Amino acid sequence: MKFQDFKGGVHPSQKKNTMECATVKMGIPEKIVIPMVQHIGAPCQALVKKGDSVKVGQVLGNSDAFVSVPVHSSVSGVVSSVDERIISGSKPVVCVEIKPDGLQEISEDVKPPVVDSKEAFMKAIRASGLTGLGGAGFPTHVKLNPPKDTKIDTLIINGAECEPYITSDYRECMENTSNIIEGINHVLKWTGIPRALIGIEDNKPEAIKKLAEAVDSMNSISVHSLKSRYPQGAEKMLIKTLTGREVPSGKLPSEVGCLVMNVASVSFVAEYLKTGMPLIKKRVTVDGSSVKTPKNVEVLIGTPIGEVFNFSGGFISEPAKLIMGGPMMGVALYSDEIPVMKYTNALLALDEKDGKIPQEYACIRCGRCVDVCPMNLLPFDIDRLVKANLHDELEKYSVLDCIECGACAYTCPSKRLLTQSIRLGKDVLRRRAKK
Amino acid sequence: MAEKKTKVSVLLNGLLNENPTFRLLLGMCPSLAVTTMAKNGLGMGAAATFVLVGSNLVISLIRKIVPDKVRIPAYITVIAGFTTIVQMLMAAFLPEINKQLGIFIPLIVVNCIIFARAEMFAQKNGPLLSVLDGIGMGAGFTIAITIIGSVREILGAGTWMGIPVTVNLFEPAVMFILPPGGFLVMGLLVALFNHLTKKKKEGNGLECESGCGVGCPGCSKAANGGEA
Amino acid sequence: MFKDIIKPSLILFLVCAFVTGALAYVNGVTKPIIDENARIAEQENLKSAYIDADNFQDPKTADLLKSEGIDAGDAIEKLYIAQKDGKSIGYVVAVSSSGYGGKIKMLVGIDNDFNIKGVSLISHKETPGLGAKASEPNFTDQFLGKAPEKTFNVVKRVPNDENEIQAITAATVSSKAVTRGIDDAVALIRSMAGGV
Amino acid sequence: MENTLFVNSSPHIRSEVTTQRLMLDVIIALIPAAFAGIYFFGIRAALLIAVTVISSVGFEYIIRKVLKRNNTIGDFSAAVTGLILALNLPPTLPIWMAIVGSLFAIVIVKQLFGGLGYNFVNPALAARAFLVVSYGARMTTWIQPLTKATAVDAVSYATPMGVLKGGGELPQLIDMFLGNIGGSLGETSALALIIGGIYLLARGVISWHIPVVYVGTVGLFAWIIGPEGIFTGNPLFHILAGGLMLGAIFMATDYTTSPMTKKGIVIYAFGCGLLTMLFRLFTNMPEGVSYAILLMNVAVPMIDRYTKPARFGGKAHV
Amino acid sequence: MSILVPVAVISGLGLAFGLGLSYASKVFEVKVDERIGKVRELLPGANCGACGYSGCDGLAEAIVNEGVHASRCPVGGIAVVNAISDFMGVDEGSIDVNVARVLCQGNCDNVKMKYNYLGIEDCHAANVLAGGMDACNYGCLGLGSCKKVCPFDAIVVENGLATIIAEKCTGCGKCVAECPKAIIKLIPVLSGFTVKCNSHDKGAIARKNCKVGCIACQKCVKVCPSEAITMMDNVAVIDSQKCTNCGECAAVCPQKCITNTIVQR
Amino acid sequence: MKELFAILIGAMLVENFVLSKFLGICPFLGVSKKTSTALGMSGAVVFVLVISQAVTWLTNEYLLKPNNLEYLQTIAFILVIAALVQFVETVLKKLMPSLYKALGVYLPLITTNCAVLGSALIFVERDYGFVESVVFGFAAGLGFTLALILFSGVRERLETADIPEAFKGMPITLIAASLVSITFMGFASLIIS
Ligand SMILES: Cc1cc2nc3c(=O)[nH]c(=O)nc-3n(C[C@H](O)[C@H](O)[C@H](O)COP(=O)(O)O)c2cc1C
Ligand SMILES: Cc1cc2nc3c(=O)[nH]c(=O)nc-3n(C[C@H](O)[C@H](O)[C@H](O)COP(=O)(O)O)c2cc1C
Ligand SMILES: Cc1cc2nc3c(=O)[nH]c(=O)nc-3n(C[C@H](O)[C@H](O)[C@H](O)COP(=O)(O)O)c2cc1C
Ligand SMILES: Cc1cc2nc3c(=O)[nH]c(=O)nc-3n(C[C@H](O)[C@H](O)[C@H](O)CO)c2cc1C
Ligand code: SF4
Ligand code: SF4
Ligand code: SF4
Ligand code: SF4
Ligand code: FES
Repeated sequence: MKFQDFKGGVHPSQKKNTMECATVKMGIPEKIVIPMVQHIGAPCQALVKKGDSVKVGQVLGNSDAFVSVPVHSSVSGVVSSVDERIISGSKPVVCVEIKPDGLQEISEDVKPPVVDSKEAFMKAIRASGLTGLGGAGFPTHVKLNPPKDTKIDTLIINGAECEPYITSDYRECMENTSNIIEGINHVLKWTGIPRALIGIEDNKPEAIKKLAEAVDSMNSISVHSLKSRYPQGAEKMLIKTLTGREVPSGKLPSEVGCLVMNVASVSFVAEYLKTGMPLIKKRVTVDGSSVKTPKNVEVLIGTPIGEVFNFSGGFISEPAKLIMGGPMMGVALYSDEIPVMKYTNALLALDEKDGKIPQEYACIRCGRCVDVCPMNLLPFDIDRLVKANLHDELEKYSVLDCIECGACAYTCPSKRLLTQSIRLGKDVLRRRAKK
Repeated sequence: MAEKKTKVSVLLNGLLNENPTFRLLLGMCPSLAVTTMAKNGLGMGAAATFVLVGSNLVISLIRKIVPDKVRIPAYITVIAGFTTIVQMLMAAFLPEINKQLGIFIPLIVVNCIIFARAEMFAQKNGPLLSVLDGIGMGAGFTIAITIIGSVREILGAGTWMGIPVTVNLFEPAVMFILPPGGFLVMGLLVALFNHLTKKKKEGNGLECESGCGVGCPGCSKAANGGEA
Repeated sequence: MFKDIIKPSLILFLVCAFVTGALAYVNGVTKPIIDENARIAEQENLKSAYIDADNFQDPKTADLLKSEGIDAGDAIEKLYIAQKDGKSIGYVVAVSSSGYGGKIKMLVGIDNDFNIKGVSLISHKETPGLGAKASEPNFTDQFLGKAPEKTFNVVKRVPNDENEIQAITAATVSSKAVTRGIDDAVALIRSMAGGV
Repeated sequence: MENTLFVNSSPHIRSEVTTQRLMLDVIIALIPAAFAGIYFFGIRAALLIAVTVISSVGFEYIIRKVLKRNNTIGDFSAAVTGLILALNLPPTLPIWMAIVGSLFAIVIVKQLFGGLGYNFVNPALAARAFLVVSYGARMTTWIQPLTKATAVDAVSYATPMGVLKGGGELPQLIDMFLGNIGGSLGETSALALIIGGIYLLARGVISWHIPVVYVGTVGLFAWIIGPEGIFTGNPLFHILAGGLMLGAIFMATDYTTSPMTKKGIVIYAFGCGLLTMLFRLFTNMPEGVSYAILLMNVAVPMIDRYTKPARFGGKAHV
Repeated sequence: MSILVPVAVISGLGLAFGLGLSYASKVFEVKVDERIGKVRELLPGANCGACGYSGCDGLAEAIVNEGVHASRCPVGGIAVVNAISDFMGVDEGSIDVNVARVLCQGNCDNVKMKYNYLGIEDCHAANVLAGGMDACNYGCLGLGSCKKVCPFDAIVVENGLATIIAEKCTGCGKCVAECPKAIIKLIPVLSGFTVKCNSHDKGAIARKNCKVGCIACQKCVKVCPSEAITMMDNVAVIDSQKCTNCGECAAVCPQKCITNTIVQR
Repeated sequence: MKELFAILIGAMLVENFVLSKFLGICPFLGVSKKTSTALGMSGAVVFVLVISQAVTWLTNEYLLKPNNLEYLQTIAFILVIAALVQFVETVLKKLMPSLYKALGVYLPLITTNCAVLGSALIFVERDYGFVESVVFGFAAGLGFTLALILFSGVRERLETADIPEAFKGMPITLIAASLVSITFMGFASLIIS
C-alpha cells in the first residue's frame, strides 16, 4: 500500500530508555485516591461514603449520562474520605480516598460478561470502565457506537507511541500480543467493521515483527510500519497516513469511515471479556532525568504518583517538574499526591535543567511553526492575535482545529509559548461562542 | 471641549492643544508636500491662514441662513472663493513662492483643516470667535509646517531659509527633501510633540488616533463624515 | 416644494453669485499684474540663456517651423529670435529632453556663428543632489563657446577635447540628457542656416 | 517540595535551534563574502565592515537603553544587519556615512517598530536605499578591484550593470563569478556567496525556495528579454552581475521580512526576480535588487494574507 | 459687465446643483429617524464599544429603535444618561452607578503559592493548570486578564493582585465577565463596606493558604447592628441595602478582610 | 495608445499620488488601518476619480475656456466634484443599497480629498485631452489603491508590533509610510516608452 504522509511534524529526541524494561508490578500503596472524572464526559456521582468498605472491582461512582463510564475501586479497604480536590484542571473534582486493607478481596460483581449481541458488547465495554488508553480518555463504548447513518469500514489500531520516553504501548505489544489480536477481533466482530490496520512507528521494529507474525494468517488485520515522526500517533494524522483520508475540520473520524483505538485499549477489551475485571490497573512508563531507575510499572489506578516514583528507586536529583504523560502533550502536576488515572501512560520527573522552559523572545517570523504544524495552521499569527486581544481576527484562523500537539512550540527558535497561546485562544473563542 | 471658550483660549487652542498639524493631523498633504523648505512653509501657512480666517468669518455669518441640504456646497464655494483670491494675490505679488507651492495653493480648498474648522467651529460660533479660531489654527499650522520645512531644509539641503547653515559639518542627506523624508520628519516630529506635551491622558485615550478629520469610522473628531 | 427645493437652491445661487462676483473683481485687479509677471519671467528666462540680447521676438512653435519646411526634431518646442538694439543677433531654442526622472525643459541661446551663449534649465525632475546639478553653471558653462560640428561627447573624466563634456558624478543619465537637448538645438540652428 | 514544582502548559521540551544560533550561522555564512571583499578591495573594506558592525550593535544597545527596554545585542541580529549593510556599500564610502546608515537601519527601520521580528522592511536594505537616495554620488562611485588595479582610472570604475547601461566592455564571466569586478564590497564574488548559501542550506537556516526561485526568475527573464530580441539574452550575465547573489541568498531570505508559507515564499521570490529585471531593463537605475526586495517586503503582509494555508481537513479562511 | 459672465456661469452651476441635489434628495430619499442623529450627538463619542454595540452610532440606533436604556453607555456617566433620557422623553429617575471591586486581597505576600507558574501572563491560561498557582483556589491570580479588557485603564495589577481604581472605573462590567475566578463584582458606588475575600474554603484551610482570607469566624455577623451580614458558604457577605456604613465589622475582623469601599464621585 | 500606457504607468507608479506627489494623504492615513476598509475606500476613490475627471474636463472645456474663465477653475471644479459626490451618494443609497453600504461611508470623505481636485488641476496643467484625463484619473486611482492596500497590510502588522510608547499611533504610521515611500523611489526612473 502506498502511504500518504501528513504534512509537518517534528523529530524530538526519542529517549525511549525503557524499551527493554519488562513491566514490573507495583504493590498496594498506603492510600488510593480515585477521582470521579477520569474521562471526557459527564462526571460520575460517588456511590460510596466515608467509612464504607469496598472491594476490588467494586463500582465507586457512575453516571446516567451516555458519555460517561463508571469508576471502580482498585483495592479492597475502607473509604477514608469523599471530598473535592484539584487535580490538574481548573475545577475541583470529587475524589474517593480509600485506605487499603491489603487483602485485595475481589468484589462479587466481577465476573466475565455474557456477550451475545452488539448491545451486550457495548454494555459490557461501558461497564468495564474503559476510556481510551491512548491518552485522551474518551469513553470507548461511545466511540464504538457511531451515529446510525455512518458506515465505518476501517478500524485503526494506534500503536504509534510517538512521544519521547513513553514505551508502555510498546510493552503492551511485546507482552500481550495475543490479547491485542483477540481484542481487535472482538471489536471487528461486534461492530461489523471489515478490516483493521495496526500502525506502529518504525523505531519499534520488534513490535512490528511480533504483531505481523501474530496476524500472519488473518486477512482482515494488517500491520503497518510508520515513519517515526511526532505527532504520527495523533488520530487525524494516523488516519491520513494509513488510509489517505482527511478527517474534515471539526468532524470525527467516523466521518471518513474510520475508528481509532489504542493498542492497550483493544488489549484490555480482550482481557475484560475473559476475566470481567474492570479497568483498575495501568501500565505506566516512569522516566525522566530525576528518576533513578526508569521502568515500566503496572500500577493500581488511584496510586499517588509519589509512591510510583518511590517504587522506581526514588529521585537522583530534586525533581523540578512532574509530568503525567509525555513531554510533548503531558500535563505538569503541582503535587506528587495526584493519583495515577486510567489514561496515564507515563510519569516523568525532570530536574531543574530539563524542567525549566526557556524564556520567550519575540517571534522572528521564521515560519518554522507554520512548516511543522500538522494541522496546517499559522501558530505565530494566532499567538500574535491572542496576545494582542484581537479576538475578532482570531476567528479567521481555525484556532479550534489545533490538536495541541505542541510541535510548533517545540520547534520555535524564539521559544514562544505557542501552544499555550493557542489553548488560550481556543478558550477565548469558546467563551465568546457561549455568550 | 467642555471648558468655557474664552477668546484667548480659542486663540491658543490652535497652537498647542489642537495643533492642526501635530495634534489633529489635518491637512497632511500640504504639510508634507510643500515643506521642503522653511520659506515654503511660511508661504503656505500664510495662504492657508488667510483662507481660514476669511471663510470662518463668512461662514459664521451665513451659517443661520444656509439650509442643511446645500450646506456643504455653499461652504465649499465660500472656501473656494477665498482660495482663488489668495491664489491670484500670490501669483500677482509673490510669484516666486507661488511657483514653488504649485497646485497646493488651489488645493487649500480641500485642506481638511479649513473644512473641519468651518464645520466644527464657525458653524457653531459667532464671527469674532470664529475669526480668532481661524487665526489660532492658521498660526498653529504655519508654525508647524515651518518647523517641518526647517528641519527638512537643514538636513536635506544644508540651508535654512535659503542660507547655508551646516557649513561643512555634514553633507546634507538629500532624502529629507524628497517624499520619504517628508513622512519621516513628520513622524519624528509628531512623536516628539506627543512626548513633550504628554499630559495625563484625559478620558480614556480612545479618541481616533489619526484625528484626520476625514471622519473615518471610529473617529470622534469626524468633521463631515456621514453627514453629507 | 419651495422650502425643500427652491429655497436651498436659491441660497446656493446667491452664495455662488456673491463669491464669483468678488472673484471677478479681484481677478480684474490682479490679472494685469499676473500677466506682466509672466511676461517678465519669460523674458528673464530667455535672457539667462542669452545675456547679450535685450529683446526676444515672438516664438515660432515647432509646428510652425515644420510648416516652413525647417527640419525641427521632436525635441524642439519653440524658437525665439534674439535681438539687440532691434537687430537680430541669434536665437534661443526651447528644447526638451528626457532625463532621469522625466522631461528636462531648457533654453539654449545660440548666436549666428553657432556659438552657444547660454543654457538654462527651465524645469526638470532630476534628483536633487544628483541630476539636479545639471542646472548649475558648473555643468552648463562647459557648453559655452563654439558648438561642435556634430555633437558633444559626454565623458566621465576630465575632458581633454573641446567637444567633451564631463558628466556629473553618478548622474550620467541627466548629463547626457542635457547634452542631447543642446545638440538638438544646435542641429536646428545649423539646419536653418544651411537651409536659408 | 510541593510549592516549588514548575508547572506550565505542554510541551515541556524545546528544540535546540535558537534565534541566537541562527543569526550566528548567518554571520558564519557571510565570512567568505566578507573576506572576498577584503581581498578584492583592500584594508578599507575591512575597516568599513568593522565600523558598520560595531556601530549597528552600538546603536542597538543605545536605543534599547533609551527606550528602557531589555538589551538585545546578544541575539546577534544587529550584527547581521551591520554585516549585510557593510557588504552592500561601495568600498570607498566615507566612514561616517556608513555609521549614518547603521543608525537608520537599527533605529528607524528596526527598533522604532519594536526590534527584532517587528520591522516590515529589511533594515540593511532600507538603510542602503536611504544612503543611495541621500548620497547618490558617493553610493555609486565604484573602484576597480585591487587585483586589477592599473594606475589609470582607478577611482571611477563601472560595475557590470553600469557597463551594460553606460556602454563599455563587459567583464568576463569568470571574473564575475570570482568577484574580480567592481561593485559593492560584498556582492561581487558569487563564489563566496554561494559557499555561504550552501552552509545556510546545510544548517537548515534557509530553505532553497527563495534563492532558487529568485535567481531562476532573473535568469529566465534575462534570457527571454535579450538585447537582440526574444530569447537572446545571456542569463548568466544577469545572474552574476550586481547584488543578485547577495540579495537572493542573504537578504530576500531574511525571515522577518519574507512570507510565512512556502507558497507565499515562492510568490515573493518570483516577485523579487520580476521586479529586479524590470528595474534592470526598464529604468535608468543600474541595479534593481535592493528596490525589488524592498518592494516585495512591503507586499509581504498582503502575500501572507492571500496565501493562508488550507487547514487540515478544510479550507482556509481569508 | 465683465463680472456678469463669471457670475452667471458659477451661480448657474450653483443653482443647477442646488436644484438637482434638493430634487434628488427628495426623489431618492431614504427615511432615517432623525432622533438617532440627535442621540448620537448626546453620546460621548468615544466609540469604545463598551456598551456592547458597534460604537456610539450603534448604541444610538439601539436607544431609539429598540428602546435600550441610555445607561448602557458606561462612559458618559449620569450626565449623559439624563440628557438622553430627557431627549427621549422618558424619566429614568436617578440611577445608582456601580463600580467594580476585586473581592480578594491575596497578593504575593499574603497568599501561598501552589506551584511555580511558567507561562503566558494571563489568568485564564494559568487557571486551566490546576486552578492557577495560588494555594487559594478562589483568589486573584494577578496575571491581569481583567486589566487587558478594561477599556478605561482602571485596573492596576501589582504584586500579584488586581486592584480597581474607582475613579476611573465606569462600571462597564467587562472585567467582571472576564475574570476566570469570578471575583470581580459590581458594587454600588454609595455602598460602604465589602468583604474582600471570596474563599469558600473552611476556616482552617483558608487561614493556611492566605493571611487575609475570610475564615468564617462569624465575628462580623455578630457585631453588625443592622444584621446586614450573613455567612454564605464560608464567606461573610454584606447586604448593601441594609448596611449603614457604621464600620463595626471592619473593626472586629481578625483577618482584616472587610474594607471601606465608599467612592467619592 | 502608447501615450495612454505611459500615463497609466506614470500616474500609478512613478508619480504615485500618495507616495511621491503627496495627494490624498488624509484618507491614506485615515482609512488604511484595515485592509477591508482600504479596499472599500480604494474602490470609491477610483470610481469618483474617473467620473470627476470626465465631468471636470467637460466643465473646463465647454464652460470655462470659451468664456475665458480659467481663473474660476478651482471654484468650478470643487463645486462640480462636491455636487457629483453628493449626487452619487444619494442615488446609490436609494438604488444600490448594497454598493452604498460598501462604498457609501467613504464617499463624503472623498470630497475633501486632495487627490480628486488635484488630478483635475493636473490635467489642466498638462493640457490632457478628454481620454487622457480620464485615464489619468483612473491610473491615479489605481496608484492610490496600490499604495493604500499595501500599506494597510503593513499597518495590520504594526497593530501587534511592540512599538515604543511615544511612537504609537500616527508617528509610527508616518515612519512606515516613509519606508514604503523609499521603496517606491525604485520606480522613479521607470522609462515608459
Ligand atoms: C466531545 C467529544 C465527542 C466525541 N464524540 C465521538 C463520537 O461520537 N464518536 C467517536 O467515534 N469518537 C468521538 N470522540 C472521540 C474522538 O474521535 C477521539 O477519539 C478522542 O477525542 C481522542 O482522540 P485524540 O486523542 O486524538 O484527541 C469524541 C471526542 C470528544 C472530545
Ligand atoms: C498529538 C497527539 C499524539 C498522540 N499520540 C498517540 C500515540 O502515540 N499513541 C496513541 O495510542 N494515541 C495517541 N494519541 C491519541 C490518539 O489521537 C487517539 O486519541 C487514540 O489513539 C484513540 O484511541 P483510544 O481511544 O483507544 O485511546 C495522540 C493524540 C494527539 C493529539
Ligand atoms: C534614487 C536615485 C536617484 C537618482 N537620480 C539620478 C538623477 O537624477 N540623474 C542621474 O543621472 N542619475 C540618477 N541616479 C543614478 C542612476 O541610477 C545612474 O547610476 C546614473 O545615472 C549612471 O551612473 P554613472 O553616472 O555612475 O555612470 C539616481 C539613482 C537613484 C537610485
Ligand atoms: C537568513 C537570514 C537573513 C537575514 N538577512 C538580513 C538582511 O538582509 N538584512 C538585515 O538587516 N538583517 C538580516 N537578518 C537579521 C535579522 O533577521 C534582521 O535584522 C531582522 O529583520 C530584524 O528584525 C537576517 C537573518 C537571517 C536569519
Ligand atoms: S499545537 Fe496546534 S498549532 Fe501547534 S503545531 Fe500542533 S496543531 Fe499546529
Ligand atoms: S517558529 Fe517561532 S519565531 Fe518562527 S515564526 Fe513561529 S513563532 Fe515565530
Ligand atoms: S481579578 Fe481575575 S482577571 Fe483580574 S488579575 Fe485577578 S484573577 Fe485575573
Ligand atoms: S472593565 Fe471593570 S474596572 Fe474597567 S471600567 Fe469596566 S467595570 Fe470598571
Ligand atoms: S490634505 Fe490632502 S487629503 Fe487631506
